[in-house]
Amino acid sequence: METVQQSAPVAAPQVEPRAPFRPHRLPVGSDAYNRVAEFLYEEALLLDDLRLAEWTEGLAEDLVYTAPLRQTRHFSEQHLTVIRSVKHFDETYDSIMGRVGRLTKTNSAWAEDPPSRTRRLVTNILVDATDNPNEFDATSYVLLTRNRFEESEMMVLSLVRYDRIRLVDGRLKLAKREIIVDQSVLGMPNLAIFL
Amino acid sequence: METVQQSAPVAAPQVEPRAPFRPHRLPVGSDAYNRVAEFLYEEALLLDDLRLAEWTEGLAEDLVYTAPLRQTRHFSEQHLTVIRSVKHFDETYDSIMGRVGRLTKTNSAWAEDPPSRTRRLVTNILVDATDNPNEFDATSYVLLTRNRFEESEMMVLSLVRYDRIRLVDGRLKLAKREIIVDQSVLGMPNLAIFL
Amino acid sequence: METVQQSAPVAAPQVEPRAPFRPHRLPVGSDAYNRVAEFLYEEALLLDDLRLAEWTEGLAEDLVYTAPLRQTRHFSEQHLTVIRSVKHFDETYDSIMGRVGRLTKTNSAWAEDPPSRTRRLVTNILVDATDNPNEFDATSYVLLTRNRFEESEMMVLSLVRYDRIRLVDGRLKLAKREIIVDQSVLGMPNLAIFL
Amino acid sequence: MLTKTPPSLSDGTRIDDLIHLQTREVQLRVLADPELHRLEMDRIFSQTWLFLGVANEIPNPGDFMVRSMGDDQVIVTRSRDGEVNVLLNVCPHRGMRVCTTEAGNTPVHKCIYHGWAFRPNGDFIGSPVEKEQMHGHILPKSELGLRRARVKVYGTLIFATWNLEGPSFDDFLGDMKFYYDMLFCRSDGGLEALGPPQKFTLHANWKTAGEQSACDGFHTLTLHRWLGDFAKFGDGDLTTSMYGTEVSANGHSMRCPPVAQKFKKLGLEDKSIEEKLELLPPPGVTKEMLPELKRRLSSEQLRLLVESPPQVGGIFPNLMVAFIYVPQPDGTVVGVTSLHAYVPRGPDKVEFTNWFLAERDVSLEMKQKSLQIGIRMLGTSGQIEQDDSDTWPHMSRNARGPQGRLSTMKYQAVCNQPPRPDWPGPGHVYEGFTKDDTQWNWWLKWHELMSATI
Amino acid sequence: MLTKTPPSLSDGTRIDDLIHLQTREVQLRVLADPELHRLEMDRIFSQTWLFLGVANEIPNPGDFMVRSMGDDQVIVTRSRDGEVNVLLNVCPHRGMRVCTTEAGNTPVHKCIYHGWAFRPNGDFIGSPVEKEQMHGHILPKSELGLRRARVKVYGTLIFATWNLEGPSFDDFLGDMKFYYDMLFCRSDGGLEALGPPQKFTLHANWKTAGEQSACDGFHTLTLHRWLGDFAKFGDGDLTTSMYGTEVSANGHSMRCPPVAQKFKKLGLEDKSIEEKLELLPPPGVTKEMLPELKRRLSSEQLRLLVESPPQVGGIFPNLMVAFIYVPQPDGTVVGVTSLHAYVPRGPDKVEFTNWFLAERDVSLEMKQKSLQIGIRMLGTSGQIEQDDSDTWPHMSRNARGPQGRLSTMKYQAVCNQPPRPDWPGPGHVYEGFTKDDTQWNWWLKWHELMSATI
Amino acid sequence: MLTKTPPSLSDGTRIDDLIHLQTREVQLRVLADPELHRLEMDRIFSQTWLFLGVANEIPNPGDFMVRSMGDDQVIVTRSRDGEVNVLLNVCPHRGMRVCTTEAGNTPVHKCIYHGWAFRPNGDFIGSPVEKEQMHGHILPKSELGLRRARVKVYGTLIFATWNLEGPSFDDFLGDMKFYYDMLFCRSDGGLEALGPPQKFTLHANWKTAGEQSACDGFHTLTLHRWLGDFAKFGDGDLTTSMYGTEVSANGHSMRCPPVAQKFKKLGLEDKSIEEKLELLPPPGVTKEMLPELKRRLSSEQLRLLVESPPQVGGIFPNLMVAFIYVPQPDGTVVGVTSLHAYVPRGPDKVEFTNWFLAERDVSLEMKQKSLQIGIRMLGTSGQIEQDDSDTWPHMSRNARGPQGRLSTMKYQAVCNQPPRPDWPGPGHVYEGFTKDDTQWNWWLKWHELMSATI
Ligand code: FES
Ligand code: FES
Ligand code: FES
Ligand SMILES: [Fe+3]
Ligand SMILES: [Fe+3]
Ligand SMILES: [Fe+3]
Repeated sequence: METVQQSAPVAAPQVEPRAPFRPHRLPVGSDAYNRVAEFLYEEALLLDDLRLAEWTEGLAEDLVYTAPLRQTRHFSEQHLTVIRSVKHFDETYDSIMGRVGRLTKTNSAWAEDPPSRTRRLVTNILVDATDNPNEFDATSYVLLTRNRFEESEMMVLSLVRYDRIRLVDGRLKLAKREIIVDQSVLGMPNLAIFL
Repeated sequence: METVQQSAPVAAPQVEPRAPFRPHRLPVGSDAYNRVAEFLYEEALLLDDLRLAEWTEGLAEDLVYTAPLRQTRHFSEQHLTVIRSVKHFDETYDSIMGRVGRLTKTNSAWAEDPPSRTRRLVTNILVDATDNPNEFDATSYVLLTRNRFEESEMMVLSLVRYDRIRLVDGRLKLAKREIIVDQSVLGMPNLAIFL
Repeated sequence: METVQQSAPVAAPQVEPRAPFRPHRLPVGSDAYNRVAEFLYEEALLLDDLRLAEWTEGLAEDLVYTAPLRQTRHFSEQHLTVIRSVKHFDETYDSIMGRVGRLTKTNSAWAEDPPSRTRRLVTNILVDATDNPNEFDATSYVLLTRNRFEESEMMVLSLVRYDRIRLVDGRLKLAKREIIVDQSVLGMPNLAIFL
Repeated sequence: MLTKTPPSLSDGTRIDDLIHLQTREVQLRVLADPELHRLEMDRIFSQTWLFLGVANEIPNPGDFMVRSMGDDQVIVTRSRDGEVNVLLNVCPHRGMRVCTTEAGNTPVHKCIYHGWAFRPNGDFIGSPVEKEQMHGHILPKSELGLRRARVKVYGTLIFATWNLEGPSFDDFLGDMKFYYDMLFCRSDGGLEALGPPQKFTLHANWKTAGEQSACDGFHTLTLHRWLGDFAKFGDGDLTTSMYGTEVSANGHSMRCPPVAQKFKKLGLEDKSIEEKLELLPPPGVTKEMLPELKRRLSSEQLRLLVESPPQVGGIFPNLMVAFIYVPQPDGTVVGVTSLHAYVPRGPDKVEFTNWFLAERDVSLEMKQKSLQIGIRMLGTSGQIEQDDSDTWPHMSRNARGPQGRLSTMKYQAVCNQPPRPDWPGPGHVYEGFTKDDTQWNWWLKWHELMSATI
Repeated sequence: MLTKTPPSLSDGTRIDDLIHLQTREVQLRVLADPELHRLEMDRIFSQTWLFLGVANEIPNPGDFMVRSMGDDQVIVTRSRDGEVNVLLNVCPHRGMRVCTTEAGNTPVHKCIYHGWAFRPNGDFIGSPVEKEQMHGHILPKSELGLRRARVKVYGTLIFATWNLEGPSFDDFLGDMKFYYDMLFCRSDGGLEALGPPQKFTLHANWKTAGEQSACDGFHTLTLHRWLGDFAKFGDGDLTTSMYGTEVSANGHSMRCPPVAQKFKKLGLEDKSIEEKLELLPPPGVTKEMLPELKRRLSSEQLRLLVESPPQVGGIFPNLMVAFIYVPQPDGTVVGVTSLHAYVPRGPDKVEFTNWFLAERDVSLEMKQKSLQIGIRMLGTSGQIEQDDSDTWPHMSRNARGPQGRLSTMKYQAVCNQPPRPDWPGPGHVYEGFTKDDTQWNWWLKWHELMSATI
Repeated sequence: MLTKTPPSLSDGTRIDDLIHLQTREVQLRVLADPELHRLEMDRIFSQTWLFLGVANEIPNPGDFMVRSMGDDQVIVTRSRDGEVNVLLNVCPHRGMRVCTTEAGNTPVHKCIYHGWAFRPNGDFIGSPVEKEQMHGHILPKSELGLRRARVKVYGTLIFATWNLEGPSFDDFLGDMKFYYDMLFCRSDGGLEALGPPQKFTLHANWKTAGEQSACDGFHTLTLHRWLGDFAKFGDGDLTTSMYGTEVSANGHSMRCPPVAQKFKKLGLEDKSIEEKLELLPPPGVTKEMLPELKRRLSSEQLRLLVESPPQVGGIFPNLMVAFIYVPQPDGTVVGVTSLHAYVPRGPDKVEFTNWFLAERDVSLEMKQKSLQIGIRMLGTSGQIEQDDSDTWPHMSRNARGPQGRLSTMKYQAVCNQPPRPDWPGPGHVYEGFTKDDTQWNWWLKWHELMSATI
C-alpha cells in the first residue's frame, strides 16, 4: 500500500546526484556558489530576525517545501530511514503564505508568540548545476538553535537541506527544499518555525 | 526615565541597514569579504587557543564592545527584546585590556583557571561597505561551545555579532562589536570569556 | 618515563605554525583554500551519509589519524592539556580500513547498527601552504551532532582538526589528521564514528 | 512492589487530598509529582487498554514496529498466523532491548547481547550453542519467552493491556462504543494509517494533554482564536461551533457538534437521513461506501453521523481522537482523522505520537489531500496543535512551585441542560454549549484507578 | 500537604542532625538534598519576605514584570491606583502561565488557554462567552482571581511574602533596619534600577550563594586575590580591608568597614561629621542631596555613613546587597549599588538575578559611569563575581558524594572582641577582623525556620 | 544518616525482594532505582576497596591526580616521603573542591575559596592571616586536614577504601589473590600505565558493566560476533574460545582459557612448563623477564600462566581486568592489559575510565605496539568495547518501565562439571563452557553488602 510505504526509498535523484566529484558540482568559490551562499545566509538572517514577509519574497510560487520523518533502521536498511509518506512539513507556496499570515497577522499564533530566539547556522554548502542554467541544486547543513522563555538550555536540531534555487530576474528564489532532520523523535514541542 | 528604558528600541541603524539586498552589501567571495572572514576565523582561533595578548593586537583603541540583555516580549514588541540599558558586557579597549590582564597575569582569575575548553564556530558571515572605504560592517553568527572540568554535557550558546572592522596599515582591526545572545537567562555561570 | 609523559607539550610545530598572519597562510577564497573547503564539505557529506567506502577513497595510504586525550590543567599549564601518550584514536590507513570493514561488512557492528544520525558541521577553515607544493595544512572546526534511537536530546561535541591534505593526481587526499576534542570526559558512549 | 491499598505519598498526602470531588477541583501538584507518576505507571498504564498503532502499519508476517505503553517499550509484531502480538521489548535473559530499530521485518528477533532468539509471537526459540543450554534448566523454555500483552484489534486500531484478566475491550469502551464504532467500524476496509506517526517530545506531564483530550472545546475560542480569522472554518465566529452535544463514559468522551450550521448553504435541515447522506457524505467517506455504512451502522448511528458526528475527543487515558474536515475552494470537503497517543516519558515529559488516518477504500488522491491538510493543521508543524504543545509545558512548570502546586485545575462549568429528547445514543449526554463535565469525568476515572485497591 | 511538625527526611535524618549548634558546623548534604529543597520551598520561600525588583521598573499603571519567589513565578504589576501588586503567575482555571512574556504593559491579563481575564490587581474579570458563565457557580468570582501575595515597597525596593499573617516587613528587618535605611531610605528620590536585571543560572544550590552573602569577607583575600593587584582597590593589601565592623540580626547582616583607611590622603580623621560629609559625600550621593540625608537620617546614622557605611551583606534568605566604590583616576569616587537575588531552580540550580542601582536624582552621566563599573565588576561578566559563580557549583557537586555529604561547612572563626563602645547601631555587632559569626547567624535563621512547627 | 539495619525502600520493597536466590534472578529494577543508588554509595562504594590508578601516573613527590570513589572525588597524591595518599577532594572548611584540575604537581594544595592550605598527605597547614586564626579554636588543626582514605598499592595498582577498620586488601581479594598475583606481581618492574586513562560517560547504571565484568564470556559469541570474521582471533569460531576454566571468590572472578588451542601450530601440548615458557612467553612479557617470573611465582602459578592464564574478569565492585593478545602477521603476539573502572555518576550514568598497561621493563616499541592495539580494540573507539557501551544504556532504560522493572536478569546457566583434578588454583573453579556462576557470585556479593547490618 503506497500510503504505508515505510519502505519508500530515499529517492535516488535526491541523494545520489549529490555524490562528490560528480560532473555538475560548481566549485566552492565560483560565482554561482557565492551567490547561493549569500542567498542562504540572508535567508537565515531574515528568518532569525522574524522578517517573514521579506523572507517570502525569496520563495518561488511553485515552491515545494517538505520535511520527511526519520526512522531508526539497521545499517543495511539506510534507504528506509527517510519517510516520505507522512512528513513534518508538506508545503506549497500558498500554504507557506498561510503560515506566515497566521504568524504575522493574527496576533494569536501563540506557539511563536512570544517568539523563540532562533539561530540558523548554515554550513557545508555545496552547489550543483542542473539542466536548467538558471537553476542550482544546493546542499546545506543547518544547526538550528532555539530558545524560549527563561529556558537555560538551548534546544538544538541539526539537519541537511536539499534545495533547488532558481535565478529569476537577477534574483535567487527558493523553488524546492527537502529538509532531512537528524532525529526520529523531535526534541522540541513543535515545528512552528521554518527550517 | 532613560535608565529604565526597557522600551529602548533596537536602534534602527543597528539592524535595518543589514537588510538583505541593500546597496552596500559586499558579495560573498569578494576580496573584502574574504579578508573579513579570515579575520574572524583567526580571531576565533586565537581566543580558543587562549592567545589573548595576540587577540588584543586585533582590537582598535577606540573599540566599543557590548552585549545587550535580551527580554522575552510578544511578537508585536520585537523591538523591545534587545535591552541596551543594563548589558552583559559594556567595554572599551582599556577595559578589555584590563580583563585580559586579569586573565593572563594574575594567576588567580579562577573563573577561567583552569580555562574552559571553548570553540567559537563562526558562520553566516555577511559584509557591508560603509561610508568609510577602510571600514566594513560584518554580521556573523557564532555557536559558542564551552566545556569545563569533567562536565559531560557541553554548554552551548548561539549569538549574532554586528561588527565594525577597520583596515589599519594593511591589517584588520575590530573597532565595534555588538553581541546579541539568544537567551534571556544565560545558561552559563558567567561570561568570563570573550564572544 | 616516556609513556607517562603527561607533560608531553603540545608539539610546537602542531600549533604555533598555525598562528595568524604567518607567511604561509593561503588567503580565504584562494583556489587552494576553496578546493580544501570543498574537500572537507564533501568528506562530511560522505561520512554523514554513511558512504564509508567512498570516504576511504579520499584517504592517503600513509595516513596518520589521531585523537589525543584532553586534560584539565591550570591556565599556566595549557601546553599540558593535550595528551599524546594514550589517545582516543591512533590509526593508520590499514586500521581505518579495518574499522570501515567492520562497520560495513560484518552486519554486527552494533555500536553503529542501527547507525547514529550524525552531522559534521565544518566551519572556521584556515589553510596554509607547506614546503611541499602539493600539500596543505588545514585547520577546521567541527561541531558534531549525533543522535541515536529515540533520544530527544542530541549529543554534541565540538573539536578542531589539524589536517595535512595532499594533492594526488588532481585529487585531494587526507594524509594526516589530528583531532583535538573539547572535552576531557567525553559525553558519548563511544567514538564508533569518524571525526 | 505494587502498593496494594489506596496509596499515599511520602509526605502523607492521600490521592483524595489531591482531588476535591465536591468543588470539582484537582490540585496542580498532580502535574509534576514523581511519586504520582510511579503510581500512574502501575495503576493506569499497567492496567488499562492503550493504543499502539494501526494494523496496516505491519501488513505482512514478520513485520514489526516498536511502540510504548507508558514508560515501557513494546514490539508490535504480525506473526506467521497473521495475528498481531504485543511483546515487552525487554530480553528475559538480562533485560537488553531486543529490537533496537523502530520497525522492520524479521522471522526471528535475536537479542544482540547474548543471542537469545524469539519468534514474532514472543516464543523463546533458544540460545546460541544449543548443546550448552545457556538458558539453564531452572525455568522451562515456555517461561523464557518475551512478555506478552493482551491484544485487541478494534476496527483497524491496535490496543493492548498488561491486565490479562481485566475488563474486555468492549467493557472498557462501555457506552462509548456506540460512537467510536461510527468512526472506526463503519466501513469494510476500515481506516488505515497514511504512514508512520510523527513523534516529538514536550516538557509537560502527560495529563496536561490527556485532560484536554476529554473534550476541552472551550480552549478553541482563545488558544485557537486565529481559526476564526479563516472564513473557511465556519462563519468566522468560533462561538457557534461551541454548541452541540458531548457524550462521555468510563473517562472517554466525544464532542458531536451539529453539522447543519456548518453547511447552511446546503439547506440540509429538512432532508431525510438518506438524502443528507447523498448530499453530504461524512467527510472522508465516498458515496461508493455508503452501502457499507448502512449495513454496518444502526439507523440511530447513521442519523448522528450525518447530523452530529463524533468529531473530537479522547479515549482514556492518553488517546486523542480528532476528526477535522475542511471545506475546499471547490466546494468539496476534505476530512482527515488523526489519533494522538500522549506517551509519558517521566513526570515532566511526554511524547506526542501522531497518526494520520483515512478510509482504506478511498482514492490515493483523496488520501494525499487528507494527509496534507492534516500535516498543516495537526501534529509537529500543525498550525492548530503547535499552540497546544507550547501551552502544556507551562502548566507542568507551574505545578513545581510551592504555591503553584497548591493551586487547582477547576471543572466547574456544569452542563445545566437536559439531553435532547431525540438523542439516540447512550452514555452521559451533555447538551448545549461545551462545558467541563466530560473533562471532569476523565478525572473521576483517574481518581478511581489511582485510589483503587489492587 | 505541608509538614506540620519539625520535619524529618525519609532516611530518618532530622534537621537537627544536619546542623551542629555546639561546634558551629553544617553538614554539606544540605547543599544537595531534594527533600530539603522541598521543605525550604514550604518553610522559607513560602514564609519570608523576598525581594522582587525595583519600583521604577514598572513606572506606569499597567506595567508588569515577571519574577520569581522560589520555584514559583509571580507577576509584579502596577495597577491603576498606582499600587504594586504581586500575583502568582498561575491561572486559577487550569494552571496555565498567565503572563508568557517577561515584561510589558496591559490593562488586562488574559490567559491564552481559555481566555480568563484578570486585572493588574489580580481581580477576576470573567471568561469568554459571558452568558455561558464558563467559570461556573461553585465559587464566587471573588475567589477566582490571581493569588495575591502581601507586598511591601521599602524605599523603592519591592518585597513580597506569601505569609499574609506573618511578621511585618519592619519586624522582618528588625535591628538591621537601622542600617538598611542608610542605603535605601536616605534620599527623597531613592534608588532606581538602571535597567532590568542580568539573569544567568549556575548548577549550584542557592544556599552556597546565600550563606556567602551573610558577610563572608574572608574569601575576598583568596578567591578575589587579583583585586590586590589593582592599586586603585585600597593599598593593594586586601588584608587591611578585612578589618571593620559587622552587624547582624534575624539572619541579615552587613559589613561596615571604616572609610578612613581607604582615603588616608583626605585626612578625614580629625574632621566633624559635617565636614566629612562635605569632603567625601557617600559615593553615589551628590552634595546637593546632603540636606535630604540630614533630614532623613539620625545623627548616628549619618556618622556611620561617613565613617563606616554598610557596604556589603545580605538580607535573609537570598538577597545580596553590594555597594562598591571605585576611586577614579580623576580623584573622584564612583559608586554602584548592586542587588542579587539568588533564586532557587531546584536543589542543584540557582538563577543569579543582578540589579544595578543608583540614586534617582544624580546625573545621567553619573548613572552611566556607575553602571559601567558595575557591569565590569559584578554579575554576568563581572571580574569579581565571575569567580564566585564558578566556585559554588563545586560545593553542590561535592555535597552529592556519600562521604562528601557527611563533610561539614564550618563557622568556627568566632569574634572575640567587644563591640566598639562608641558604636551607635543596634543588632549583634562584631568588631575587628571579619569572622564567621554573621554567616553562622544566617544558618541559625535557616535552622529556626526549617525546624519550626508550622 | 546511614541505615543501620538491612534497608528497605520507601515503597516497602526489601533487598531480598529484588534478588531471588533460589532461581538465580535479579529484578531489573536494581538498574534504575535512585534509592538503591544512595544505598550502594553507602554500603558498597564507601565500604569496599576501589581501584584509582597506577603508581607511575604520579611518579614524583607532589604529583597528584583527581579520581573518583563512587560519587566522591578524591585527590591521589605522592607525598614527600614517597607514599601514595588518597584524600577526599572536599575542603574541610566549606566544602569547596580543593583540586580543580585533573592532575599536576604541587607541594601545597591551597583551596581557592578561602585559602586553607593542605599538604599532599592531607595535613592542614593553616589559613590566611595566621594571627587571626580563621580556622577557629573549636577543633584542633589535626582535625582540619583533608579526609584520608585507607590506601593499598598492590603491585603498581592503587586501591583505597573508606572502611578504615575493614578487611585487609589481601582478605578482600581472598582466594583470587593467587590469580591476580600472576598478572600484577609477576615482575620486578610491574605494570605501568601507558598514559592517563580514557574517560567517557554512558547513560547506564554502573552495574550493567559491573555484572558483565564478572566473566560474561557468553556475550562475546553474539555481541562481539564480528571478531569471528577476523581469522587472527582464534580460528574464526568463537565458540571454542568459550571453553576453559573460570575462577571466582568474594565477587571477583577471572576467565582462564587454555592457551594451547589458540596456538596449535606451536604444538605446545607435550612440552614442559620450562619449554613452553621459552616457546611462548606470556604475551607482554619478554624472555629476559622469565627469571623474575620464576622467582616471584609458584610453580602452580607458572604452569597456569603458560597453560591457562587469567585473561579477563573483574574485581568487585567496578573494576574490569582485560588482557588481550593479538597474534601479529609476523608471528609474534602482542598483548595489552587494560583496566576499566566503571565509576557511578548517579543511578543512570557511569563513567568508563580506561587504563592501558604494559610491563615497565619491556621496550618502548613493544609498549607502543600494545597501546595501539589496545586503543583500536578497547575503550573509547575500541572496536570490541564500543558495542558494550552502546548496549548497557538499553538495559538501564528498560529498567525504568513499570513492567520492565519487574523483569529479571537470569543467571541460570549452572556449571555442571567438576573442576579439573589437576587445577592447582584456589577459589570456586568452574570447568568447561563459560557459564553464569561467576556473575551470580558477583550478585551474591552485592546482596551480602546491600543487606548487611552496618
Ligand atoms: S540480554 Fe538478551 S540475550 Fe542476554
Ligand atoms: S488555564 Fe487560564 S483560562 Fe484556562
Ligand atoms: S572552602 Fe576551602 S578554604 Fe573555605
Ligand atoms: Fe487544541
Ligand atoms: Fe565574592
Ligand atoms: Fe564485551
